[in-house]
Amino acid sequence: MDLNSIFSQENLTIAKDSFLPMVKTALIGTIPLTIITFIVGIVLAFITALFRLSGNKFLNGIARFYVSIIRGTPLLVQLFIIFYGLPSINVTISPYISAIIGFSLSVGAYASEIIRGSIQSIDKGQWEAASSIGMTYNQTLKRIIIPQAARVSLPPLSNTFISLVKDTSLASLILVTEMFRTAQEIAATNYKFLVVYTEAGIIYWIICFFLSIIQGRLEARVARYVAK
Amino acid sequence: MDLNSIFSQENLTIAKDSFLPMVKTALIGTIPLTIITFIVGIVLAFITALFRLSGNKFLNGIARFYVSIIRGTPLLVQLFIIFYGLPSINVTISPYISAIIGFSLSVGAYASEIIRGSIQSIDKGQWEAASSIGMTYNQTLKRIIIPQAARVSLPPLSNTFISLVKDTSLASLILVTEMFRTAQEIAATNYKFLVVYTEAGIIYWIICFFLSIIQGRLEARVARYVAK
Amino acid sequence: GCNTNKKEETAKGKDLLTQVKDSGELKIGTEGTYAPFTFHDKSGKLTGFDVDLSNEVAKRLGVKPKYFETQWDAMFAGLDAKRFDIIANEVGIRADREKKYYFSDPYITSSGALVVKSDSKVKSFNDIKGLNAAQSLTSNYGDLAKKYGAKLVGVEGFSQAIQLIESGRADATINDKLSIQNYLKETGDNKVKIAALENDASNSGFMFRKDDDSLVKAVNKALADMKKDGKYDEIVQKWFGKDGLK
Amino acid sequence: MIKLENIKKSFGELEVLKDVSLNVEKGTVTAIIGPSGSGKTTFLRCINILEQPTDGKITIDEQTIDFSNKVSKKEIISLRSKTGMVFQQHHLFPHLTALENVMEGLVTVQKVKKDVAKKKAIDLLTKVGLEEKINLLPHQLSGGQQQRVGIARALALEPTVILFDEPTSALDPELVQEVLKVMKELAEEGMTMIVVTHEMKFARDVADEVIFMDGGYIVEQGHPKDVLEHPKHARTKQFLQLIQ
Amino acid sequence: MIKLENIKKSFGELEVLKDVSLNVEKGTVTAIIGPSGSGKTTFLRCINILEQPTDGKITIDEQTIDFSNKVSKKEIISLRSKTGMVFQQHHLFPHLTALENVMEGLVTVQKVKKDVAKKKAIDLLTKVGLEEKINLLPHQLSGGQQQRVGIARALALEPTVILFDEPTSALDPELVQEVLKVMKELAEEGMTMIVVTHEMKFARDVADEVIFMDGGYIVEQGHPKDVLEHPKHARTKQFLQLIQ
Ligand SMILES: Nc1ncnc2c1ncn2[C@@H]1O[C@H](COP(=O)(O)OP(=O)(O)OP(=O)(O)O)[C@@H](O)[C@H]1O
Ligand SMILES: Nc1ncnc2c1ncn2[C@@H]1O[C@H](COP(=O)(O)OP(=O)(O)OP(=O)(O)O)[C@@H](O)[C@H]1O
Ligand SMILES: [Mg+2]
Ligand SMILES: [Mg+2]
Repeated sequence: MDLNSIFSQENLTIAKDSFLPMVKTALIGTIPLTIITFIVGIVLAFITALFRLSGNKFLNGIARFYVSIIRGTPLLVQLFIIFYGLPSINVTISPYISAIIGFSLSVGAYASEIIRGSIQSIDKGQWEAASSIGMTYNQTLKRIIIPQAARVSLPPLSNTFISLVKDTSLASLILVTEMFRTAQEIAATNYKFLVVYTEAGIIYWIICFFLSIIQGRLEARVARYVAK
Repeated sequence: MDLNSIFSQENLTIAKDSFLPMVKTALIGTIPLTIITFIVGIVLAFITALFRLSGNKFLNGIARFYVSIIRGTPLLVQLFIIFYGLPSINVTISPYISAIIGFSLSVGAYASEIIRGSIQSIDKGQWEAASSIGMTYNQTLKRIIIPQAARVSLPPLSNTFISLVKDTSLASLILVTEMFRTAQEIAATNYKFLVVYTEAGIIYWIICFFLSIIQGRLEARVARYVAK
Repeated sequence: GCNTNKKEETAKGKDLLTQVKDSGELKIGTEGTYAPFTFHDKSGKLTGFDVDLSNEVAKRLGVKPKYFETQWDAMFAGLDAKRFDIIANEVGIRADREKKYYFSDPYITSSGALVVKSDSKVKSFNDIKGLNAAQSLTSNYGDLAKKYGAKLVGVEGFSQAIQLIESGRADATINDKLSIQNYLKETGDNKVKIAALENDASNSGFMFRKDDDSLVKAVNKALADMKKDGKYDEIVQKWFGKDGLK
Repeated sequence: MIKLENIKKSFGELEVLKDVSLNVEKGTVTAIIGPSGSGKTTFLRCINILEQPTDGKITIDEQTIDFSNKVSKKEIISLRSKTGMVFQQHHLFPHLTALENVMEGLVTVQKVKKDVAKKKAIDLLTKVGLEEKINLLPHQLSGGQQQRVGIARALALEPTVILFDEPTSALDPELVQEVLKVMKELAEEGMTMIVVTHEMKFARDVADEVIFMDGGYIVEQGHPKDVLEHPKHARTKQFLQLIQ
Repeated sequence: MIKLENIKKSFGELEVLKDVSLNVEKGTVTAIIGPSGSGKTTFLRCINILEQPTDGKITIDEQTIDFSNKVSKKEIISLRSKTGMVFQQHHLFPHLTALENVMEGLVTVQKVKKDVAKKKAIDLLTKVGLEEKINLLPHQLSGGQQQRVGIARALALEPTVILFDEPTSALDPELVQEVLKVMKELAEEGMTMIVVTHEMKFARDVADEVIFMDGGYIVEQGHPKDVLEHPKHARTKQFLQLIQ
């Protein structure tokens, strides 16, 4: 084989035929799963970050343990335990919910470190200024710190989001339909794994490319109040 | 089933029997692969970061494209293309080398952004002070900027390293023996995939735990010259 | 100068069989996770029916077997990319596969078996209409389940399919009779049972790239010889007992 | 009356305020001077209870907190509401406009209606000479303007006393005067102020009392003329020589 | 002789230096004063060619660069080696000790042997009064000490002229004098110096010439007495009033 054979008529036809099915499961599977998971994950991350920042040793300990477990073990194993393991203690969760739980836990752990870092990066003077005009911890967090931390954490959070798009390909392991599953199914019938997977890769890349354009826009917007 | 059955005699025996084989492939497969890949990847990341920082549009363009491709497509697809795709243009690379190339390219892309960020985070005044005593770009980079950037980039680079440990589980796809493959083999014989995968997860976690202790030590060391 | 030129020409023209013999090894792709055909024993050694069989074939070709273990999709990609010469993985001989690959003569005939929960009312293949069947992408049996009107849920492997049935998330799975029997024997699992056996048996064989058929012919010859001199029966008996393939 | 009695503050081993007592009359300006590290900032922060004193008593407007006892959050918040603080670095909220910075405490803490708060904030910003800048973000303002917004922000909550921590020392020299001018006007209106400063001219002209701190103690205090021109203690003399 | 002729510098649309010419005699001290944003820092940076002038000529020690032509890197490096720079923020290398900071240029740029460089660096640090601090890291030093290390670092390469950009304006008031003292000693030893400063006493006592810059031009220049006490231009007068 040579370069010509990669772009052979046959391969091009296969790529053409598999394009629509893959885009379809990307739209109904991958993208909604990514978005829902990300939102749930961010909420979780935020709570975890607050636990880490709180003086409370117990909450801090829980948060540390959670983050350590999630970051220290493969996502695949986590999904397996949620989907196949929990039924043995009589907790049976549907595939889609399992996927949301699994990926959210993952996003929650990774993003919590980003959020914690961004909150800590805000000058202590902001806390003191807020305190000096009588604002409470919660008020300061909500009105002063988070708006500023959001700006700091936006780029790394976007990266987490983009990684998540690709990680959702693991969802097929627990019976959720997403794009990579479709690629596998197509390849299992025409045995052109390389062609079909490469095509899937390109579609992922396009999705990520658009996401990073949105990321750029968002960053520019949030940066409005920052001195050059 | 219930909680008791999870810790049944049978499961404990399985866990005990599979422990040594898994630790063995972790030691001869996972860990060396991770270390070698990380070193090669960092070198690549460093070059890419310099390309991105150089005024040269062409080099900058190459670096951007590389990073975008690697970050936008699943690692699985990248490994497939390197190992199963390249032979069709008569480039046949051995499994181990393919793995090193694939994972290094991945580390290179992710870490290059970290390194670039850390270099840019160093106060411009450092460049100017170095320039004002006649140091060239390369001298400044080597003697002034990198020692400081290293400190900034150590925590995120450690995270990349820890992620890599788990990502190497994909290496079995291209015929490289590593720990997760061993887990799969064992599970295929005793059909206790949940027990065995969980055990693998725990071993990954232990490895990551030790790595993060080392990370902590390193960070403390590099931080020596920084004001509290 | 002339001499080397000639050598290169012949090297190019060498058929697959000669290449294998010259290199002294037969490169075999297999999953290594499909008992009892290809899997690892307690000591971690690769073994199984397909493995024993291909060992014997290699011996008769006068070369050493060399195994490359990976998962299903990578196995096909690996054959295409000439990472190995044959696949020994209980691959069913099917028309769609024959379009792209060569197969050896069949070396085993087996049939599909329907597995359901022990207390299930399903008694025959016809009963799975409208039910959820847990099937892996890679098996031949997904199509069969579809034919009987089941809805497919895709799983990674047989163990996962069983787990889904036991936790009530799937109603049935169809798989190779031999493989299921092995599972029941190994685990003593009594939460699932075989509800029905398929009438039509299907054949499996070694799979080859469609380059040239020299290796296919040689392997077929080796298989025929094994059947003649009793070695084949010996291997069958070792794995499936006296009347395992009946 | 503001009354600080035997204030002590340690950070771990480090005793920063060793024993500081001070009375400040309503409507007076107290200037605090002293070398770097002598505890001036820490002292102000203790009055604002941004740092909780290790020991001592603070009384403002009849409310007393005795830090030798356990102190409740509520007490702290109540006492703190009687003080306003202007920092060396302005610490304005960078994502809010000048107007929003001044309104923030009114709306969020005092739950004043938005339009009422807005009117008051505009008045205060006009008072510090920024009526034309109310809709700009902090980074669009010069250092002197930023500091004046900071003063307006502290004034908004109508504190009994305003604490200034070197409000001009981070400013370009030609911006210093505009801030001092606003402070002088405040003093003339009868605002009670405690000002840590290195601006000797301001201390001399505006302060009713000057305090010289060193090593966690008040070393010398009295009328500006006396302390600045005829210091009694050797350390005061030495310090005044250094900075003039 | 240092000769700056018709220096112009724009950042995009913004013309920061409009046309600045200046001669500096060997062994003299030139003080530059002026409001914030007037281009003082930019002017110094142009002399050090940290910013390349848009137009104009710079001559130091016989070497001339004409920025209306294309300028090679080599020329820039050669001219720059004749100048040393002390920054407002010290910009010491935080990972190197005081000694290593001073040695860095000698060893890396001038390829001086390590032991020779070390001897020289110790001498210079002794000269600025830091013989006991040579092995400390920058963050272990006070602001005044840091700035003195910065001066030693600039001196190490034996430049023809040293440029100071507000070397004391980031310092606590009582640390200012120790830095000015070192600068005064340098001036007395005959070092050629150009100093942007707001320390009027220093300018009056030490400088041979004072330059007042505003809006990208030199508005007034002359003997310190004349410029500081009897300024001719309204803008100079106004500025001097503001900062005193
Ligand atoms: N949060 C803290 N933890 C530990 N030490 C502290 C803390 N805050 C201040 N200090 C120490 O307390 C001492 C006094 O500091 P403080 O800031 O009150 O001095 P200052 O008189 O305001 O000095 P300056 O003129 O430099 O602002 C210093 O030695 C300082 O390092
Ligand atoms: N790199 C740059 N890019 C764009 N504008 C710049 C740059 N450097 C300086 N300027 C602008 O040039 C003008 C003069 O700045 P410069 O720093 O030279 O003033 P200065 O007289 O040193 O002021 P200060 O007393 O505040 O240090 C300012 O308006 C500044 O914003
Ligand atoms: Mg202070
Ligand atoms: Mg300047």
